[in-house]
Amino acid sequence: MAALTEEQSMIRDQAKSWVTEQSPVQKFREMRDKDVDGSYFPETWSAMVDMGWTGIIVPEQYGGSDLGYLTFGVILEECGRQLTASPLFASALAGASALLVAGNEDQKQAVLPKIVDGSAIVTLAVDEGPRHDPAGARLKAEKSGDGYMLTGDKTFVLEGMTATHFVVSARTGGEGEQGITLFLVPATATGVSREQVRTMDSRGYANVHFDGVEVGADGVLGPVDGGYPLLEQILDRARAGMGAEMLGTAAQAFDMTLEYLKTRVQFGKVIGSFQALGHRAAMLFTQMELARSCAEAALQAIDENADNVAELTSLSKAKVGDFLHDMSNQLIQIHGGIGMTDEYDAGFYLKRARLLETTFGNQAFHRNRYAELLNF
Amino acid sequence: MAALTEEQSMIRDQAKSWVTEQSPVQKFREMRDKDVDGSYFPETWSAMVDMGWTGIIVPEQYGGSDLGYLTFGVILEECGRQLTASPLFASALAGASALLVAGNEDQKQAVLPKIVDGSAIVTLAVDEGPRHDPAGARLKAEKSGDGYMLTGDKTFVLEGMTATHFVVSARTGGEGEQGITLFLVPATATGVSREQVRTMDSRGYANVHFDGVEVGADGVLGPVDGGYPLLEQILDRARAGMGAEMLGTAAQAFDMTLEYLKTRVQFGKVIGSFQALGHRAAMLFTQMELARSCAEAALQAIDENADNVAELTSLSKAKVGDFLHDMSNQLIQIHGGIGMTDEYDAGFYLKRARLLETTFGNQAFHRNRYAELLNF
Amino acid sequence: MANEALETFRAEAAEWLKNNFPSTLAGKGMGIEGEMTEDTRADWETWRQRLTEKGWGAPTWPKEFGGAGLSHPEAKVIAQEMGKIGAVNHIPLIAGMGVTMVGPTIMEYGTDDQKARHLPRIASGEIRWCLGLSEPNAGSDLAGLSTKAEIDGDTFRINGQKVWTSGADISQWCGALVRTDSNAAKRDGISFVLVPMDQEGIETRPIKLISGASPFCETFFNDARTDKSELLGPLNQGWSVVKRLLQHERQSQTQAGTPRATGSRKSLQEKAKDYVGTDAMGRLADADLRNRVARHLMDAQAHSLTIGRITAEARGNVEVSAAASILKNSATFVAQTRAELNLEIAGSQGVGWEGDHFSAEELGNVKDWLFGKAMSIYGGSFEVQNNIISKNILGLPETTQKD
Amino acid sequence: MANEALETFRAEAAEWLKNNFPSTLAGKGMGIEGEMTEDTRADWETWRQRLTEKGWGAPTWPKEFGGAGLSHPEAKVIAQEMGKIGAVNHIPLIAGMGVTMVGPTIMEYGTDDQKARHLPRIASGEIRWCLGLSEPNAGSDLAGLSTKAEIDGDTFRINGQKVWTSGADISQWCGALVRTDSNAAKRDGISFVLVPMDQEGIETRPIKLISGASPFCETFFNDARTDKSELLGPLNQGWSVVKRLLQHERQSQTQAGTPRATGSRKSLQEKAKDYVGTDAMGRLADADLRNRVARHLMDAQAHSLTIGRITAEARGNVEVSAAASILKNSATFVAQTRAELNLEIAGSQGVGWEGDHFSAEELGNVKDWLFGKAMSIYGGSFEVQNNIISKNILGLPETTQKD
Repeated sequence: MAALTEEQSMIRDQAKSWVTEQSPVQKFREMRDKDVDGSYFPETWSAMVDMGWTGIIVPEQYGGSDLGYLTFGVILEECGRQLTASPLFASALAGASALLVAGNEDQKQAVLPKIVDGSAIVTLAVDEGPRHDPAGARLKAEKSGDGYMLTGDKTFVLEGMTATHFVVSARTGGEGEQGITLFLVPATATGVSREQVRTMDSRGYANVHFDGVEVGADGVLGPVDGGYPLLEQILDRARAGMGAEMLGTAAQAFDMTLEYLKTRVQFGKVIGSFQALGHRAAMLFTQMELARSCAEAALQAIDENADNVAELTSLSKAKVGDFLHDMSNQLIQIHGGIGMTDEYDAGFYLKRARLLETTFGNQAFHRNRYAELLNF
Repeated sequence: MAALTEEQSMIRDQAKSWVTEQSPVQKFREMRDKDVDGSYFPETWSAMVDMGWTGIIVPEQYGGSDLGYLTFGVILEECGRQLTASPLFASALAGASALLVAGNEDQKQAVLPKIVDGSAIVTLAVDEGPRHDPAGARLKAEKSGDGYMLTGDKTFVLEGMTATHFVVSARTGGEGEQGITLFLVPATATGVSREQVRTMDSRGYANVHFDGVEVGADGVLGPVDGGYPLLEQILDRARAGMGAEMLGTAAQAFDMTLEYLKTRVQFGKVIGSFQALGHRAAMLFTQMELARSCAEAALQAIDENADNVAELTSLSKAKVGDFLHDMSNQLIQIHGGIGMTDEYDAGFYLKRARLLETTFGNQAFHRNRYAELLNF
Repeated sequence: MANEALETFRAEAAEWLKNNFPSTLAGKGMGIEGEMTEDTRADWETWRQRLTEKGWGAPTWPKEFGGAGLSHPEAKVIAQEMGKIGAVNHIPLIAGMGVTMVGPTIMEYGTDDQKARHLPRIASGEIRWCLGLSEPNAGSDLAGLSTKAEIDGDTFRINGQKVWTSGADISQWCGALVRTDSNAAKRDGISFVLVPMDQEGIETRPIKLISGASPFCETFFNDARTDKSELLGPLNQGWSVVKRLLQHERQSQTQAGTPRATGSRKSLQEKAKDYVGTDAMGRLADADLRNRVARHLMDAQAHSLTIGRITAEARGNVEVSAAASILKNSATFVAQTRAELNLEIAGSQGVGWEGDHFSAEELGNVKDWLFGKAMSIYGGSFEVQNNIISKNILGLPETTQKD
Repeated sequence: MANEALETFRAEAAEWLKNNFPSTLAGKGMGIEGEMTEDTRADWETWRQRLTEKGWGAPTWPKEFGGAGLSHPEAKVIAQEMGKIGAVNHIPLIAGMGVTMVGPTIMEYGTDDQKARHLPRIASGEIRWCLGLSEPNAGSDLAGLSTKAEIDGDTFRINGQKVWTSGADISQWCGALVRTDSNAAKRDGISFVLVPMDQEGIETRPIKLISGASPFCETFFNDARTDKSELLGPLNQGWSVVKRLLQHERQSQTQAGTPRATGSRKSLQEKAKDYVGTDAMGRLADADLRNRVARHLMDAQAHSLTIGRITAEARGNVEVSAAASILKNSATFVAQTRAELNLEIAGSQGVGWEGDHFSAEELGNVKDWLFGKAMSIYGGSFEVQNNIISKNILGLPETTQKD
């Protein structure tokens, strides 16, 4: 485990000041109150593209800066702090990862530059039921001419309303982990339809229906029937990235709480002087430091192509998830009544916390997976 | 759920004053330091017999007072408070329960009066491996003449060194829950041998070996091959009784801790005035009140022959076990250095706690069982 | 009362309910804010009148004050029989804080005149009451309040601001804690007054909560008035009155953790199996979740048993028992854990806000989860209850924090 | 140092170890009290001398003080290479508190004379040090000590009682915190003195612990003497010295939670499978236990990663980092949880005290579990660390409790 490099620290500082000044949580509130189409402001997205954030993990030959996942994590963490709404995570991290892991040269050349310039928004369409289950794909892909015809539904697709492409896991045969194939499907393809799913965190989730959608052979990502191991790699990159965003959201909740502990007066004293609350803050801080190590380790393992990426990713998603869960509850509890009001921001963090926990496997999913990876 | 009756309250008061005056924890220390044979003082046992404690759950026709399990729990709780060493639990509760549940009239008449007068010490010999597993009996009982021949080992038998009879679960056929038969085997039978198991709580555990032990037809308790449901009933009575003992041990640990919080001065203040410790005490007290309800409910359900005895017993063993676990750790933690010394009594409670947790299924065992009973 | 007499009473109650409960209301609740839908409004009113005639709106209250003078076991029988046919006694809901908190306190501290004027109209559900206790700068520190009441002729003149006044915008009366002596020590200059809400000097402003609902208000007193005869308890001794009132509040919250209070018909474990599925051994497929569901169900059962035990030990009178703080924290823990599990079990179906994609139960679970976060804050926060337990029950010395 | 240079160093270290480590000691530890068995005593002594010549007893100390003047990464390489061949650097063990705590503090606060006299004999393992800090009536409240040292000619005359002096009965020197000004404020009248143990005025009495071992003593000072030149740091400023010393202590305890420190060769999950068995899906048969083992392994890994991260961020210098309190509590939690799991996994084999019925590992686990309960008490208790984090790191206002 290395400390952040100077370049990464610089990027953190830049990200922090842009997010704080240009996209603070008030902006998120504005988006929610106005019920903005697509659930983010187009100008936020353009600004991110201009700052080069969409190319962080993309190699230079496709227009990116190839700075790696740990660097991307630094940016996602800052966005997570202010709940900045954009398809950055969905497309420039998860979508780009799909191309990097499973795409052939033609596919990379065709799509990655567009992810970088923001003209393409590529998102994962994996789950079909309420619980994360990457091996449970039932969406059918049948041979049709040179390509395939896709029929079925995907749910809980992040930024699904504004996506230009879906990375779809489909069943071409077998069951469970066998017989899954990945496809890259343009949102404009005939037979694709979608509807917004209104989640409590006001993020842009959608259900996507595939009604006999024809996909050419050039739309197959990776080997036919052998897509599952690639899907897991893609998901682990997405999960690790989400770990960084979750850490940011939780860290901001911690900072808000700490500030409140220092300023709120009750019984004639600043409440942070009550030992029970002081110790609680100390324990949350300890939990945060441990969570941070896990989040960074998972991202760094991806950058180093280490063989324990899966283990570290599940560690990150579970430990950061636990911290986010506890911290979001304590954010409300310690703020008391004011934290219960919609006027105050605490509720945003609480609601977002549960969405982030749920997406791509909650803590229970990853604890079970961790035990399986360790063979017990 | 009823409150204790006046009679039960009176018995509690009597038990409390006898235990506190005649068998306080110093007596346990003396027993340990002297390494007393059988791990209890004979005079303690005689006194209990004289007070009628050995007959509490035994019907009057067999010499008992038939006051029921909840009443017995009151006594066990007080004994648990001072770690009073005796075969009271093993014989007058667990052993007597075996006869009551599985014995025929002849067997009851032959053994129960002796349990009551203290001349017989009947104990359960169920487990064979390190983990509680009542369906896992492998000790073999083969047909031999009118009766059976027993071959195999039992481990972790409570008061096994002084027992006069063992209630043995043996395999007469089948596997798992099928094909188990219960036997009543005198400790003097040819082929029975035993050795002391020195546990950290200095209680009288033993391993018992059965080397071709002949048992007559009159030694079969309950139906051949159909002993498992009876065994579970017997165990539930033992577990529920143990819940009461555990509650007493934990309650005493709480009282010791509360007293220390009120008297120990640090930083110029009584440490109980530090809010973090005050709240910890409040939460332990809350846990204790909840645990007490579970312990009493399980005993009362047995008295009322309710149909949810198994569920309530697992609830009791798990919830009281959790409280005892946490409380025994906090007993040491809050006492600090003094609690770590052998000279102080805290270590006795910590060590006893883990033994009680382990015996007849630990918290994990009973949480798993509870879920199974609730069919999920 | 002997068991036999109770069973006779049960039969009579069942018979009366059969004849008087409007079947159109069977299985219908009133929602968090006590609203009723248009099509059943008339039936609810009929039902209210019949309950009132019978004195069953507040069955344990004396008959002269609109109750039925029943014992606690009898009241429990009525509730059980109502449960069997899906009936709800909605008077405690439409009376706001009247039946559960204000009424019992008036019963204890009120003058004969106050009892006669206020209690029957609470028991009948005609008058909704709110409580003006908390203030913006004095959350858990109730005694730090600054709303002032000055004597002005035959009236109190009240100025200040209250917050978290539940249903202030729809209540007719308010029980308010006010400062009547600014020079006395914090707790010695406080009085409890009953204030009519329908007057110019009072303005209410609903607070939108994170759950989207607005059951509470900010309430502004601007030269508001109430008659001197509406002083409850002695002048400047309101602190004792409110302490008692809060005991009633804690007591009313201890039931939250019991399964019946959750309102769902399907058990948690059945719902979990529906969403998550089972493994080869019939166990919940998510082993980690199964474990926590088991722990929760055990906690819930332990809580129920404890209510039962303490009730029995107190011979039916636990309302102001010392155990209320324990039960409040335990109830809160159980209810909040259940709310979290409801969300987790449903996965991506458990995080919805609106729309057809989610079932009414799924959306309701989210709102309940959010609203339920307040349980450990109001009525004496989790931390305040622990202070009370530590000091009042365990006798530990005062910390820097006062209750 | 570049990676390449470090790899060259690694090769040299491995080569030296191959030629100098007595193979008879491979895989042998020293036990909690640093004892050695008779048959290997001579080999341990040879090994000590060779380590001392190389300066590897305290490899990061300057050469003039008996160290090897190495960087932290180099020292880590040595430890790694030793680990590969089952070698242990036993000098920090036989030096008691010398290498880990007293030495670094003398390095910082000592006079040239003190450094020259004391440090080399610590680095060589010739002198064992103990620490006289705690007193019977001042557990976590270190500054409340009352052992007095009065200047008497060229010496300090010391009277009082210390407790929890680790290995006092087998140590040659003691670093003691004493009161040198009874009139000053609590923390302003304290000095730190180095005291030879071999004198009439000192009596030690081992304390038997709940684990049965006696690694600590009560130590009585009865007109004990030490030369005035043995004052470490300025007179009456011993509080700063000991604060620094305790930072070194916390740092030395942060490693406890890492898997390597537990000493067992088999992983926890493998041991669990041995005792508990697996179900049809290859999972640990006890689903509840499996869950907690997974959580524990994750906590342990998170702790290891955090040590790594903080070490990297501090560029190799974490000894006195602000993170020490976090790491101490985390290390303690991980180690104590593991000890509990070791017992639980082994069921009735996990609760033994003595006898053939239990394996040496099973009995050792019980003793480790019991002894490990002290981890959250000594070196600044769990609660004291939380006070430090809350006040010094988070900047929350002083509570009623001072650190």
